[in-house]
Amino acid sequence: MAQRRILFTINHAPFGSIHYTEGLRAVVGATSGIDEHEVDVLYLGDGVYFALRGVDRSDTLKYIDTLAQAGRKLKVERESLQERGIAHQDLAPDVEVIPRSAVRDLIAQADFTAGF
Amino acid sequence: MAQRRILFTINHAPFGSIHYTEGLRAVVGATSGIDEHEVDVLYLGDGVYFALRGVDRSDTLKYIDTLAQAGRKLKVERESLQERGIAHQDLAPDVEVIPRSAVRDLIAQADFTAGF
Amino acid sequence: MANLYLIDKPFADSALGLAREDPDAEVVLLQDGVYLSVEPLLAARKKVYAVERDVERRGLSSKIGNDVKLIDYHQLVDLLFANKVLNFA
Amino acid sequence: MANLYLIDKPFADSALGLAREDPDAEVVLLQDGVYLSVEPLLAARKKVYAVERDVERRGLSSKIGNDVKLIDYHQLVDLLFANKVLNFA
Amino acid sequence: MAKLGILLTAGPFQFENWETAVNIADAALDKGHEVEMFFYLDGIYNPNRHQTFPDLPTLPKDRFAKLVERGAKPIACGVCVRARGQKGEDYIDGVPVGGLPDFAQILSDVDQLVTL
Amino acid sequence: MAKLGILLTAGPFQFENWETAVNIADAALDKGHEVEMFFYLDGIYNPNRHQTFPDLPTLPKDRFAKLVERGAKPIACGVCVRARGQKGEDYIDGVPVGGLPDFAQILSDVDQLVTL
Repeated sequence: MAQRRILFTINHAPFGSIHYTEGLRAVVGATSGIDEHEVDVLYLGDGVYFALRGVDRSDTLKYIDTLAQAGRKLKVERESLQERGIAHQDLAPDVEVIPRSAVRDLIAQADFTAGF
Repeated sequence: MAQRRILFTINHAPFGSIHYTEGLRAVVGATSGIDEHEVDVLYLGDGVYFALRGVDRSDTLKYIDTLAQAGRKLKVERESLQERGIAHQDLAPDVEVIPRSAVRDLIAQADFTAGF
Repeated sequence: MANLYLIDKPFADSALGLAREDPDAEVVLLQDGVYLSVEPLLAARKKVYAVERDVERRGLSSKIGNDVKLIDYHQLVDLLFANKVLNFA
Repeated sequence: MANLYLIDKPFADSALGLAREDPDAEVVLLQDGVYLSVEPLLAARKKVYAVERDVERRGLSSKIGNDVKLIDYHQLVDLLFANKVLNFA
Repeated sequence: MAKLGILLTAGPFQFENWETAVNIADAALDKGHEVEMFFYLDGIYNPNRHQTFPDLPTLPKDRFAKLVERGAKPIACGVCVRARGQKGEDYIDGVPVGGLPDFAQILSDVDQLVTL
Repeated sequence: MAKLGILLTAGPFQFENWETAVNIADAALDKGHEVEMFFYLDGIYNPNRHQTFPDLPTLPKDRFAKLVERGAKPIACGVCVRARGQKGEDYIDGVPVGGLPDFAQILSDVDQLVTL
């Protein structure tokens, strides 16, 4: 029985699989228990396509709003963006680009990770 | 109502997904109808890992036997093997390695393709 | 009649390799296949289509080149019946 | 305590990229992850494990290098509890 | 007018394939073509009549039911249904449980085949 | 002794994940650890008691039932169950239908988390 910090990584691109939205539902769910776990959301690999400005968010908006109200930003690995040729101006304004060194900090802070 | 020739391509590697064996079940099934369709089985991409000599065939053996009795060999694309560093001596003796040009012939002969 | 390759991302490597060297190839990108880089196909002078809905919901409309033709499902059905379908989705 | 990366093939690119540059990384290949090329990891002096059952059923026992340590599930469970698990399976 | 065959091996929700299959089938029907579908592997989960999800105005079952209404002819792989513990009585109307010989018959009937 | 949490998002048969999950859970129980599992997304298909497949001597449901017998504590995501038209009464004994707060509780309880 303890509060944990969980790093949720989202590796699946939208919309080929449902992990892009059900991963966020699980993130919000993880904060819903009695221990009110701390969560980080990190997009890696093909998951970073979710950060594109024009992505249809109709299925994810409510989870993103809930996380935003709790002060949680969606983090996106810079190296994954670069490998895919995604520039800063292509991104939605509410995502935070972090370098791989900061990914290592998130890992260091996490008690657990969950991959989606 | 007509007899068809169907090219089944198997792209999934064993054993991460069940397509390696259920694809073969579908191949045998395609020959089970009143029109006795002609079938070709071609391993492409990561699917070619199925051609390795030591692969556990306990789930596929009965389909392979059925196809062998009908004179149908499992064909494996040479280029996919080369890209994965798989040498001839690594392969099971009952698979037939064909170059991409022969793959194009199989495509030309096929009425339909089915991807697994 | 072309060989119409329907390509999603998981099997893209072998499908694109085949299509690039197939003189009769045309390519339809669908689902996560619309993320694929099509430069090698265009360089090999292959006709490339992408399913418009799959491009739009992924926010790729402004990123996809003019040399890729966006199609709806009615156009896709016409293509399916007019060609030999190679299934890589 | 290491960062123990559990890696299957679908997310291998980003997982291997992270692991290679992580000074505390150790890697467990499981499921189709055992098909991955581990040269870059070994060159970066990372400890690499592979789940023996997954290697054997794929006929890779003779192909996998001696520098990859084959483990059974009991050993895997010990590794899980002794390290921080990074889930990429 | 022509006949389109669709082989669907993915279930509802988890992957996008069911939506693509339905969209293609709908467009084919719009154009006056006929559609025959075979649900194989996890594909057999699609036509479950008990699906409920408050957030989704249209569920997979609704779209498949509409296809049936419009004349599409789906059939499910019985071995797959029983392996997964599903029951034909839980299906929407118009989706019989058959077997691979029915898939073979579809291959005889149709002018083109799409696998998803 | 410690507690292991397993989040399973893949169904039976189609992908290898369920086997890996069961093998890890079995090994953890062998060593005297406790195991808590959360079935999420297609993972909720795993514990269906009606699974039958003549060729397979041991079905997914049998292996999960054995885990329950040995003390593992699984629970299924109710939203996922209902979305997929499944019913808790079709589950093997010892698999309650819950919700994401139960996943949050598992995160509180366990010493390590594996997602498959």
